[in-house]
Amino acid sequence: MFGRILVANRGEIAVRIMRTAREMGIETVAVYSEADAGALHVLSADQAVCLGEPDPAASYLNIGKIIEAARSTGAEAIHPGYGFLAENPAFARAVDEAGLVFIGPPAEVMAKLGDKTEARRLMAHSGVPIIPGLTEPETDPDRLNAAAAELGYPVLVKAAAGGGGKGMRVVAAPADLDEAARTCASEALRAFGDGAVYLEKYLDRPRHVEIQVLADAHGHCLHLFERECSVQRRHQKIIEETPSPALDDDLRQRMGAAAVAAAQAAGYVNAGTVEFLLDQTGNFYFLEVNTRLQVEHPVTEMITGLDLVRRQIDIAAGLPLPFTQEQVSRRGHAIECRIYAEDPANGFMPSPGPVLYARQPSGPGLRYDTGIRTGSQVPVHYDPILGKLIAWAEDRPAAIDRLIRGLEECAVLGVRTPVEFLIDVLKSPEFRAGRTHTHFIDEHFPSWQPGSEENRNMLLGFAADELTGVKNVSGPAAGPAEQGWPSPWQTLSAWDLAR
Amino acid sequence: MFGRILVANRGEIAVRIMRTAREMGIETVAVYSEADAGALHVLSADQAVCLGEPDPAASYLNIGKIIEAARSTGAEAIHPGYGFLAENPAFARAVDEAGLVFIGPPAEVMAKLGDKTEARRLMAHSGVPIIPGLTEPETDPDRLNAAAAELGYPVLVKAAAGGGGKGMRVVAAPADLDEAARTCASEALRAFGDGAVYLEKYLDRPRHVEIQVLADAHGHCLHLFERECSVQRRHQKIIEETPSPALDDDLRQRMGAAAVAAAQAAGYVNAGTVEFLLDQTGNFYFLEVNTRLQVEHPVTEMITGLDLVRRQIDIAAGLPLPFTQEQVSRRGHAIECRIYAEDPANGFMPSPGPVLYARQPSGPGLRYDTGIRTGSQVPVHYDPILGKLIAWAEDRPAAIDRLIRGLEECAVLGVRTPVEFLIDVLKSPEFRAGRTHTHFIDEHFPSWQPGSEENRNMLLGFAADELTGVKNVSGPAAGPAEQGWPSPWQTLSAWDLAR
Amino acid sequence: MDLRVKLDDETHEISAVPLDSRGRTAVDIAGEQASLSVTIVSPNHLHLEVDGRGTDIFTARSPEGTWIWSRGRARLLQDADKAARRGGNGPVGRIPDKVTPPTPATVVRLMAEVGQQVEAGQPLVVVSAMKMETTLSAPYAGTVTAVNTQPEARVNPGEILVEIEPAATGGDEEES
Amino acid sequence: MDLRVKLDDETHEISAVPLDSRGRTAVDIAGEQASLSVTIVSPNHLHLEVDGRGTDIFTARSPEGTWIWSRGRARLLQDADKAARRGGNGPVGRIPDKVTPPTPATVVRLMAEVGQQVEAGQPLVVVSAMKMETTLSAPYAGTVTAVNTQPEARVNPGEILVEIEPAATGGDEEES
Repeated sequence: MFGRILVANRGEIAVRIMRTAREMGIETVAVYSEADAGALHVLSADQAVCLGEPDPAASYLNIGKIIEAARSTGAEAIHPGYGFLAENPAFARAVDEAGLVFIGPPAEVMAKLGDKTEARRLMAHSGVPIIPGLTEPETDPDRLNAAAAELGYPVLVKAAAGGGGKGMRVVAAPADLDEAARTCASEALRAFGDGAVYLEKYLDRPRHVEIQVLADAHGHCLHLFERECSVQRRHQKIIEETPSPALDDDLRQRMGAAAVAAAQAAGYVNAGTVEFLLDQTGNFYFLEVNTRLQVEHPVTEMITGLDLVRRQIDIAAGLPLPFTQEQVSRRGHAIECRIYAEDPANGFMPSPGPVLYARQPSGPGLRYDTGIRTGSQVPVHYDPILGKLIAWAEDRPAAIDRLIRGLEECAVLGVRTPVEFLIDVLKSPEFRAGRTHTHFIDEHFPSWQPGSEENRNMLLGFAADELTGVKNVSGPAAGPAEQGWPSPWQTLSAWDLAR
Repeated sequence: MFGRILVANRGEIAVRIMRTAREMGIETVAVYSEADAGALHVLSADQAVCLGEPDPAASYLNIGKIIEAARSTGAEAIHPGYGFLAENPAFARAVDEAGLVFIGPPAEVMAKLGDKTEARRLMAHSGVPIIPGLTEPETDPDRLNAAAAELGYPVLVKAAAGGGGKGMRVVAAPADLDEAARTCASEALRAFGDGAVYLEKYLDRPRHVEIQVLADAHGHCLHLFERECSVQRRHQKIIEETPSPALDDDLRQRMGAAAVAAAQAAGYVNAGTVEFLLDQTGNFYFLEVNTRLQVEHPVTEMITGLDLVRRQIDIAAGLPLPFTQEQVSRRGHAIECRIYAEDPANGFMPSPGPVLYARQPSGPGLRYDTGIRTGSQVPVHYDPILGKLIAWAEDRPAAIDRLIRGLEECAVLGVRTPVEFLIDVLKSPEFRAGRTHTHFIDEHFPSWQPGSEENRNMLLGFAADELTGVKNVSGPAAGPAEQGWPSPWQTLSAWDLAR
Repeated sequence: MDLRVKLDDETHEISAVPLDSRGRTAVDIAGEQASLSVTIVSPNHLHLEVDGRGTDIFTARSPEGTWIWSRGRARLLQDADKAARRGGNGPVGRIPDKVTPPTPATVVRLMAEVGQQVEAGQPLVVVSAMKMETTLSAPYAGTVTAVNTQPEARVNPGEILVEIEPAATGGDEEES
Repeated sequence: MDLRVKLDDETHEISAVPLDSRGRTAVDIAGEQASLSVTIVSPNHLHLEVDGRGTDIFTARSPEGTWIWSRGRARLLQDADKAARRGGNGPVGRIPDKVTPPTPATVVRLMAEVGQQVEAGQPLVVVSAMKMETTLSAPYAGTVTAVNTQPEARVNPGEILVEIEPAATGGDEEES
């Protein structure tokens, strides 16, 4: 087993990976940009290496600097997390060539699956159902127009190298196709270094259902059931759950088998996710393979009792999977929601800035994976995820109630967050009934605005905050404290003791 | 279902019960003594009623005041937690007579099982194996001496009304019997209002293994497997786990069946625990029934996926159990350790006082049930439990490693705690090997003293704390801040923003 | 104490008597009375008892106002009189009716040049922030009078990237 | 900065140069050097980089000294010079060699009377705190000269409940 690993990521996922590594007796190395000095993932590591300027190209996307950091600290393996270089075959190859272990699939498998058109061809040949559409990238506007006309509008423009909802545009009419293709290509070039795009038939209100797979280096491949990730905004998942309310045991078994077939066709090794769209009649279509740990992996951990990061590290170290498909069981229901720095009342626009106060929800059946703390900065340069709250319970209604309880304990002040939007979604009859699909938010919450339930308490809270003034003692408030005391931070404890 | 319940307890267990109640849509009423104004359980409730002076007799043990609090707030049911009135049949009867629902077994069942000698007789008649000893309470010193001589030393003096390790004394030689019986009777009278004691044969290094049972009011009774609670100090459990390293499936099935038989013999309803001693040859003996939620119930919740407080409330509301014995499954391994305000280097002496700083461990597979926060007072009047840290994982070694990681993230400053003692126990080869028994601590850690592993970091931390002086900005430290700034608490946020 | 407090787009009149020695007060919000008891749990955490019901409040002060949290919902509240003095004109985070980025961003593409006639809603600039592209469109029809940026430039909210003279009135675009 | 710091029962000599603008310093503990970089994470939370290795430290000051936490282990550290001036004589929480309760407690039973001869280790008083009884025994053999309490009395650490004149020396028990 490795003695030391480098985590080439930031935020909640870096912290989460380091926790498992520590439990396995493996030392951790953090990397960080100048925008992340003092960030939680830096505090969580045994060693930390500053990569340079905030710009991702100079830091978290800089392959050379990251490999040099691993070398200089004596790390033996690199975990890429999700995003950044996680699905970049050139990075996996460079790690390999540096004599280090990449904790993820082999570079060539990643390259094959990362090219969405090649992946579609591979799946089609392996008997995995695919969505009708182009099987080759296309940049010529005329040929794109012709292909779209043949498929019939609406169509989906997708970046060949895309993922995580990035680099995707729905086009409803021919007039919008050119600009959509250009924007999509430009985003893809900037985000993934590859501007190739292709077209797909657009399905009407499908569900997004994905299957987690695990494959070791000894030919052993199994699945860990599904995750339903239909609730999305701007094509990005915000609520994920397992089991899916739409699957029965037969469909679950068939989708699981298709995912294992897809992984085996690609020669997959390590943890991966096979994404499908599930239409309203129970047909499922291959979407893509995410060749990395997913943001939403915790719901699978909660219902199977497995630690996916531990499994990833074990597989990367060459160990065989210690269980068979038959020994994997699921129990209960788990739901995750993502908490970004964003304004749900304003098109989910990012809301970077300082976190003035953060409080973690806690309690039985709740898990909060976060990368921030009071005093953190949410930099403008990166994906603004703050954390993920996961609830698991005996059944779906109890898991929903628990997640609402957790969100009602969750406080992040200073930046806007979707916490109250999420509470409203979870409380809605449509969500409770499990009738989710990828246009759920557009259909049921098209122009959500915050409610006024707590306005009276907020006004009273504002008055109480003004009335109490300087806050330096615990206990019943007693009017504003006098001004000009020296250094209450330092002597608070002593005052407390003296009361 | 109830619209509002009163929780007749304090600390971590009151907070934990309120969390489940909130998820069930049930409002909560806290009660508290003057020593607990501002305590976490008071902040967690929808309403709070002050019972009066800190003395338990005037507050948490005062039946009349608690029932009056339930009446005045419109609570329909009372959850007693553990300790205080949880096993007091007079309380259960008074709740019943006030037209309220007691969330626990019927008073007469509690009375029958609470009298340890009567419980032993009942079990003996129902074919549940019992430890040799007196079946009647005895106060006459001569007759106690004669009975002890007949059983053979060492013997155990036990309070008939005792529980939770309170009111128990091991006596190795005849000369010590009188004083032990007197102390035990005096403690029992003060703690439980009943000074009756009896004698039992003392087993050599047995394991403490208990079975969780659930029984509804419709004749349905099942068990939720075992908890091993052998690691004890001063006869009180400090580390509990499930499954027990000592049980195989056959023994587990037999002990489970014996526990269900014991519960059914007593006409038990609600959640309860049948405690056994397991000797080194695999024989088990009935110890007692705890007619309440146990401190260590979370380990059972973690491996079965059930919420025991939800089950208790459902049963009290008259609902049938929604699953059968066959539908209950266990998976993985869970370990809990208790964190008290106590000094493990000094006979586990209580260490009351102010909590100057508290930080919760967190992360995948960890649960921290706590009743304290920065600024809490640990009063001298009550059991000094601060919280419980629970880890669950794929298997026992992974759960141990995870629990150590959690303890290494757990900070409570201002009072002494056993955190580092627990780390040392969990790291010991004997614990790792699962060779635990009720004298484990006495045998392997007879005069534990804190190690010096972190001394250098602590000295550097002290120096850093002195060098940084007043702490009012986040980010790299830069020499002591100037003195005399007005109200940094209030303006911290603004300064932070301005940087 | 009398306060005029801005919450979302409404202003609320609040008056309160000073706290007594046990942290109690009476508060009047637009004529509605509440009896309030306040416990300072930590510098950012107040516990209120409002007419006998307990609730937690988290607070954090910033130059724009005070963030107040209640049961999962958070708002930036402002002292309306102070906000007026500062010239503040509404909550943070709304898209202004000028061609300016909503967050610090990088210019990806320019689709406007000086002298060009533009329609309301016509895309003018594409900016990128946090890996997401946003198109800034013309807030009204008119003639482009200045383009103050270029591709790859780092731009901030408030910077007018494209200035437009409205078609009908011919007024100063700075006041539109 | 030079410090003499008491940790458990040992005194350590520490000298450190002031922090530079990036929070770095050099520290010498009993002749051993460390390069240290300090980040203030919150008022009670420091992050140290010690010779390139990161570690979290939590701190809390109290009248008796400063609590310092490192990786699950916590100690009350004291400035040895200040402690000497205050007359402090050792860490908190140890049983004194006097007949005094270890924590605030209630007297349950008295087993000593004035004039009585007692052996070292002989039980004299049973007190109860937090539902747990503790027996206070004679720290040395001697004669009971005073009993300063009674059953049901609330007593505190430092109060001498039973005074004993040592058997052999006849000295003052206050100095034993």
